[in-house]
Amino acid sequence: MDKLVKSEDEAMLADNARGFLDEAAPVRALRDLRDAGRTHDPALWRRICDMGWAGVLIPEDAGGADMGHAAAGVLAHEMGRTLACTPFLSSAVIAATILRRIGGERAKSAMAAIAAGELTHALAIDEAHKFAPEATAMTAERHGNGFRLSGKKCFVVDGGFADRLLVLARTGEEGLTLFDLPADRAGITRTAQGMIDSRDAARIAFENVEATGDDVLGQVGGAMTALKPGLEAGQAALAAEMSGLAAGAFDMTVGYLKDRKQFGQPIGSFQALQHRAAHLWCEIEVTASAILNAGRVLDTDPNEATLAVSLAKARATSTAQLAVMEGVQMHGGIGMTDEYDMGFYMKRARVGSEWLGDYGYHAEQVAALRGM
Amino acid sequence: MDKLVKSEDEAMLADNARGFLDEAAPVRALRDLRDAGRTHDPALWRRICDMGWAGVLIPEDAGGADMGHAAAGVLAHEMGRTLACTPFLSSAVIAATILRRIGGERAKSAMAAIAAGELTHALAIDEAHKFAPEATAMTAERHGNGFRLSGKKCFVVDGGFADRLLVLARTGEEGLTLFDLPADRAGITRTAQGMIDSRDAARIAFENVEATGDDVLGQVGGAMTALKPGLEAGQAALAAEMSGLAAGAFDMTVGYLKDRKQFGQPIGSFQALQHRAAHLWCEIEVTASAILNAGRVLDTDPNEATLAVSLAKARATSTAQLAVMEGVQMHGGIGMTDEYDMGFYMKRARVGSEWLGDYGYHAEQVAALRGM
Amino acid sequence: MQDDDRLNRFRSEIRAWLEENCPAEMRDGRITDDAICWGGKNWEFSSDAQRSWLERAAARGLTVPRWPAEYGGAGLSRAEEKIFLEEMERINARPPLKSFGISMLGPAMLQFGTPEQKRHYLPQIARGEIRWCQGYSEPGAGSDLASVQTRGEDMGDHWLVNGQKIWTSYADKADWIFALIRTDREAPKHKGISFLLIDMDDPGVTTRPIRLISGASPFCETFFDNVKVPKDRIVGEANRGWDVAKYLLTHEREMISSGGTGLSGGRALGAVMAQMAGEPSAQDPVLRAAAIRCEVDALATGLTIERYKDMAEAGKGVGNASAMLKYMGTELNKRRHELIMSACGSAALEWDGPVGNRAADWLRTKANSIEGGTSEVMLTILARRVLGLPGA
Amino acid sequence: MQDDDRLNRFRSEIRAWLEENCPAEMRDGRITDDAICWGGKNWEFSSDAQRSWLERAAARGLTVPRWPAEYGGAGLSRAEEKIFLEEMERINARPPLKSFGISMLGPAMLQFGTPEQKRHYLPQIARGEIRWCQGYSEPGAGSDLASVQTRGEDMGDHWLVNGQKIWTSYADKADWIFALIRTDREAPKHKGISFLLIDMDDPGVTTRPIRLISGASPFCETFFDNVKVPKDRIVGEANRGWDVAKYLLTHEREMISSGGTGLSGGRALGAVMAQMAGEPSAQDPVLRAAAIRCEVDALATGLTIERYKDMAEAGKGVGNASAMLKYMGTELNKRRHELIMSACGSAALEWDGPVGNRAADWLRTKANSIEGGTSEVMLTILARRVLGLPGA
Repeated sequence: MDKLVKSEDEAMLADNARGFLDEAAPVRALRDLRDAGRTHDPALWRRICDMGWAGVLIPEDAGGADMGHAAAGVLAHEMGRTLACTPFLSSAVIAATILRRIGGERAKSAMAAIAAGELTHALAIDEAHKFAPEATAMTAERHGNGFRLSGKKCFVVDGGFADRLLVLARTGEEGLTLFDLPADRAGITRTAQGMIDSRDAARIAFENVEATGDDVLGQVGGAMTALKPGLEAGQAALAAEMSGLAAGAFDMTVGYLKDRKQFGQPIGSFQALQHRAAHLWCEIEVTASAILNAGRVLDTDPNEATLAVSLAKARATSTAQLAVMEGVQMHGGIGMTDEYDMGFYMKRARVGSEWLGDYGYHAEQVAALRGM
Repeated sequence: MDKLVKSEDEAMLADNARGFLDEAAPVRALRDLRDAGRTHDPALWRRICDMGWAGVLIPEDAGGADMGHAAAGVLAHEMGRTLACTPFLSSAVIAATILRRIGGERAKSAMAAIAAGELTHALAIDEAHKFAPEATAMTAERHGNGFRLSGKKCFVVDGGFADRLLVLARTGEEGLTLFDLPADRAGITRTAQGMIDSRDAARIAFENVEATGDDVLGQVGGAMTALKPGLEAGQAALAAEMSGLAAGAFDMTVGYLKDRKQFGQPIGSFQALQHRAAHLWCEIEVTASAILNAGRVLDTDPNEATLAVSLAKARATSTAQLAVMEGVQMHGGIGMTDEYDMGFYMKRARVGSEWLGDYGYHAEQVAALRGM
Repeated sequence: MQDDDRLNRFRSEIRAWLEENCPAEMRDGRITDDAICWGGKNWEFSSDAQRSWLERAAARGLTVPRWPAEYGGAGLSRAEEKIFLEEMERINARPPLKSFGISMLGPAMLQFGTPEQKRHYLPQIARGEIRWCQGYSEPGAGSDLASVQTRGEDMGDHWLVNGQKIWTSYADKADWIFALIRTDREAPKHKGISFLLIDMDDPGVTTRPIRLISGASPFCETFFDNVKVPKDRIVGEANRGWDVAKYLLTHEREMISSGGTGLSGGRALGAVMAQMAGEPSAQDPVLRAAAIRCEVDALATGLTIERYKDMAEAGKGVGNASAMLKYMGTELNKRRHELIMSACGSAALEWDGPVGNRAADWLRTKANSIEGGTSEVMLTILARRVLGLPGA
Repeated sequence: MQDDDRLNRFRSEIRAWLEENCPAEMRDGRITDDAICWGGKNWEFSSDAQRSWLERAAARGLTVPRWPAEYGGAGLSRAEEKIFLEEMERINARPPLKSFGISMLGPAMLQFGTPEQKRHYLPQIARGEIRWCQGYSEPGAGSDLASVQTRGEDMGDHWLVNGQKIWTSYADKADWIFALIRTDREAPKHKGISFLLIDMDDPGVTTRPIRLISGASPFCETFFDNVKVPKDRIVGEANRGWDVAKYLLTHEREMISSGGTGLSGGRALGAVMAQMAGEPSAQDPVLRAAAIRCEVDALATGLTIERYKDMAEAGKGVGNASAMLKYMGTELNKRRHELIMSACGSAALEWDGPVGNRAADWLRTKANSIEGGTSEVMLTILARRVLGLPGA
């Protein structure tokens, strides 16, 4: 396995990404989007696709850059730092990983469309308030040569605008099956959810939606073969995003501690705050190791990545939550105002904590794999 | 229920106890006892009995002072403050409460002997590494008119020197039965355990120990009727002891913070230590409420005291642990030396945490009673 | 014994009274700001039930149970009040009225006000006729509350007030404001402040809501531009307003802390856990363990609030130790709402989603440990004044 | 690819070598101070196996795998060392030798020593012939390491050393001590200190063990009474010893932190939980949840130590950030041992009880966050030097 240090390529990628995002997608961009009542900025996504980020996990023969999961984590981290609002995780990470695992010509052309920014995908998996794929109740009954899908999904991230939906459903005795459907297929109704992080999510109802065998990704009853790697890629990238979010909130907080004066001195000179800031920095550093490790393991040993990925997501969740809680508290009143950016970090941290499995879910995965 | 404020009587009792213990049983006394290779100081216990403390829960007609559980908690708290090494909990709280619940003339004379300091009792209940009375495996088989007891107990606090043993055993289908036996009955072998808190505990083997019906406390198979109140009284008093221990360790720490200079100033002027000390004080104050409440509930509504008692023991455990950990850390190197008293607090806190149910045990009791 | 009899009788009476007077709609246990009546000239009752519940309670003195009857209270003892609150909780009754007049100005006025002021202002508060807000903080001052810059120039029969306050809770909905104003600019920081009462309708008073991260705007900025304040609109002596403010801060701390604790709050977490997860123990042991720890701490903190109230009634001054209640209560409340959010999962990630506006409640708690003195200020108060640790 | 081939070949070689040379008795994974050989003139081997394991490893350079061969090492690269350690862990091998010479003096001497010093001292360390201890702390100085009072008067060809050190680990068992001595009393605090090497057998050196709360006495007080130290027994330049000390502190932090983490340490907790509680999940969910959190943090901290080693090898200076490893590693280790104690219950409350001396191990961890710079000092270093926060 490669070392737990960013390679030169990765460092350069991070620098470039940071430069671009500071200009094109600072927190203000998310604020403007929200104030305009929108949850997606196609122009931003277009620019990102033009830089090739959407193809980070897509083979070169499908028009991708094939840089791997560690590199995807580098990009996600930088996007987390500025809370860039894009379908990167849904499309370029989760859908791309699933399609790549499926393989074949159709998947290849779908990946090419993702890399080129022609199509966006969303993963419709949750049905209740917690991530629990194995508890999927939505049905895909065999009907003639095809299937009829009925059920409800919620918290479909980027599902409000995605062109295609990857839908997990239960096929009788055969088990869980993954479908790849156009979002406008008859019987599909999408309802936007007013999310606290101002990003896109939808509640989606499926009422006797017709699907053919061609709409099935992989084998009937064999959803997990491709879904599991897709989920793990998404979890690792989300963890990377949250580590970037933590770093962004932390930088803002340390800046405030240096600037803000109270009782005649910068508040950052108060030892109690210094120690808390230093502790937070330590937590962020430790989480960074878990993030980089998850990327490395996904790139070298993807079938044995669960421990590394769950470790990364668990650590990223607790660290991001600590970073935003300390961030708001150390900012005092101003941190509570909508005018200031810290609240955006706090709200995104909360959504990121839940998406694709929360702390408890991933901690239990770690425990199980460590025999505890 | 009485108010959550010490009554005048209780306040006076506390003052008197503090004065006595500072003189007769400071930490140095425990140290001297340990250095002399002993675990019990009969002379100290004699003086305590002469003051009437051993009768705090014993009716006046049996020679007790009948002051109630809140008062017992006041005494235990003060004993915890100086780590006074006495069989107060085993004899004057647990055994006395059990005997009182049993009632009758024999119990009355046994209580009189406790109050007068003529007999000490120990509760032999644990068999494995965790408190779990319901899992008792030791057997008391019916044999002729009586019973034969076989099995092993461990962590019998004060069991190395107690005159009598209250022993929990399983009687066939009838369930758990409580026996009151002289410690020197044939077939009983006691082995001293070298406890980290320098107090007394024994591993006790029972090999075909003969017991008669007269040795049974209460009904065969009905141990819990009297044992449960006894355990709860003991848990509440132990919690009070641990709250006193926390207060003692805290006072020592705050004293050190004021005296000790480093980098040219008293270390207590450093804000990070100030905030940690203040936080610890808050935890101690909050725990004090739970302790007093447990005493009040035991005095007014003893059959519904489980929640209050488990709350007190859980809080006292976490608070005492925090107090000794902060105490050692804030003292730096000197806190690690045997020469300094802080280590005695730390070791007693660990033993107190385990005895009669640890944090997890009591937290689960709280959870169950709160429907969680 | 006689005492117990009297209290038992009181319990029966109050239970019967509640049975008769508390409308069924008011028995849903909701205690959030939007469910409870705050009163004031512009209050719009959410229902007839809310109105009659206020009117009946006020007529019986039970909006301010411990205040003397002559000022609109019921003159209850602490023990009686406890029974009243227990009986309220038993039927899950909403409080009939909540206001800063009740929790803050009233106590200050009872302590520092003139007889005329008490007779004039307190009954208006008790009946929910006048809604008050608090003007302490100023921009840039943060935790340093005594650095008041808003000035009141002595013009003989009135002060001419100019300046700006921030974090004035619900100033946009309030009728009057009580505010700290610097009336002597030469005196030391804590010595030149007065505690003035200002009608929000007076010329020169304007207010602007501050949007918070929760989307709500409970706080405002409030501006004073040549506002004339007559000389009798002062609580306590001129330039001694800091005494009143300190007294009030203690009350505020207790109020904020108890908002976050108590048995009912504790039940909230357990109930949410059960509701959201079916068999909670089976679903997420790590979350459940955290919830149990929170419950243990919540119960003990609730008992501590009780204990401090009992101590206060027993004449044992609580003083700076109230900073403990504020600190522990608000930090606990933050923990609890983090756990509630976790228990609710994605259902709580929407504004006004399927489980109500949990997210707004959660975000609101983040302010608890900032407003009324940050947790850091509380810890410093405790370290210096209670523990006697030396200054740097 | 070629690299990989080379490393794979190395792995095969080292595996075969271990198979042949590591005695079966040394494959029990014990890493406590009493199980491992510390070497020195007075070392008494606990078994023939311990002796031959040391001799074989030293002959192959594997007591100090990364040191150059000319100084007794095996000259391994970081990647090779990693493989060596993995293979050691695979067979649960005890380290053949542990000493402050290896972990502290060696690195300092490799960096600051003269060629003569390296040739003289390093092979003795590598072979376990000379056992070193460290003389930094002094009574009353606490975290303020640079306030060295022990003085060395310049007598021309030697320094005359007088004073006292404290917390000198295993000084009573050591042959030599490396110590910070004030050789210029006029210079500013950090500028007048030298890093001297002193033979414990020299006249005037005495030592006295300090009994700890765990009952053990790993630390001593060490006294210098007119001890003559020849001028060539110095590492680095005279009065520049603080540079050496700072360099070493970084190493010490890393060593102390890694003692507390790593995958094997993590397994220890899980194994204890399983061993003690049968079905741990069924028994105490609150404890299990805390253990899981600890495991998550331990794994991530272990990876961080790996990452920092990789960074160091990649030439990216770690510098003050090593304070993070020290802080996080030692605090984690305290947490882990609290949990191990809880998992073992009353079985761990005896000295040398049925589960071994868990209590002594637990109490030992309390010193980790004090020795080598307290957690508080680490946090201040990070706040000031890494985060750039201002001084008070």
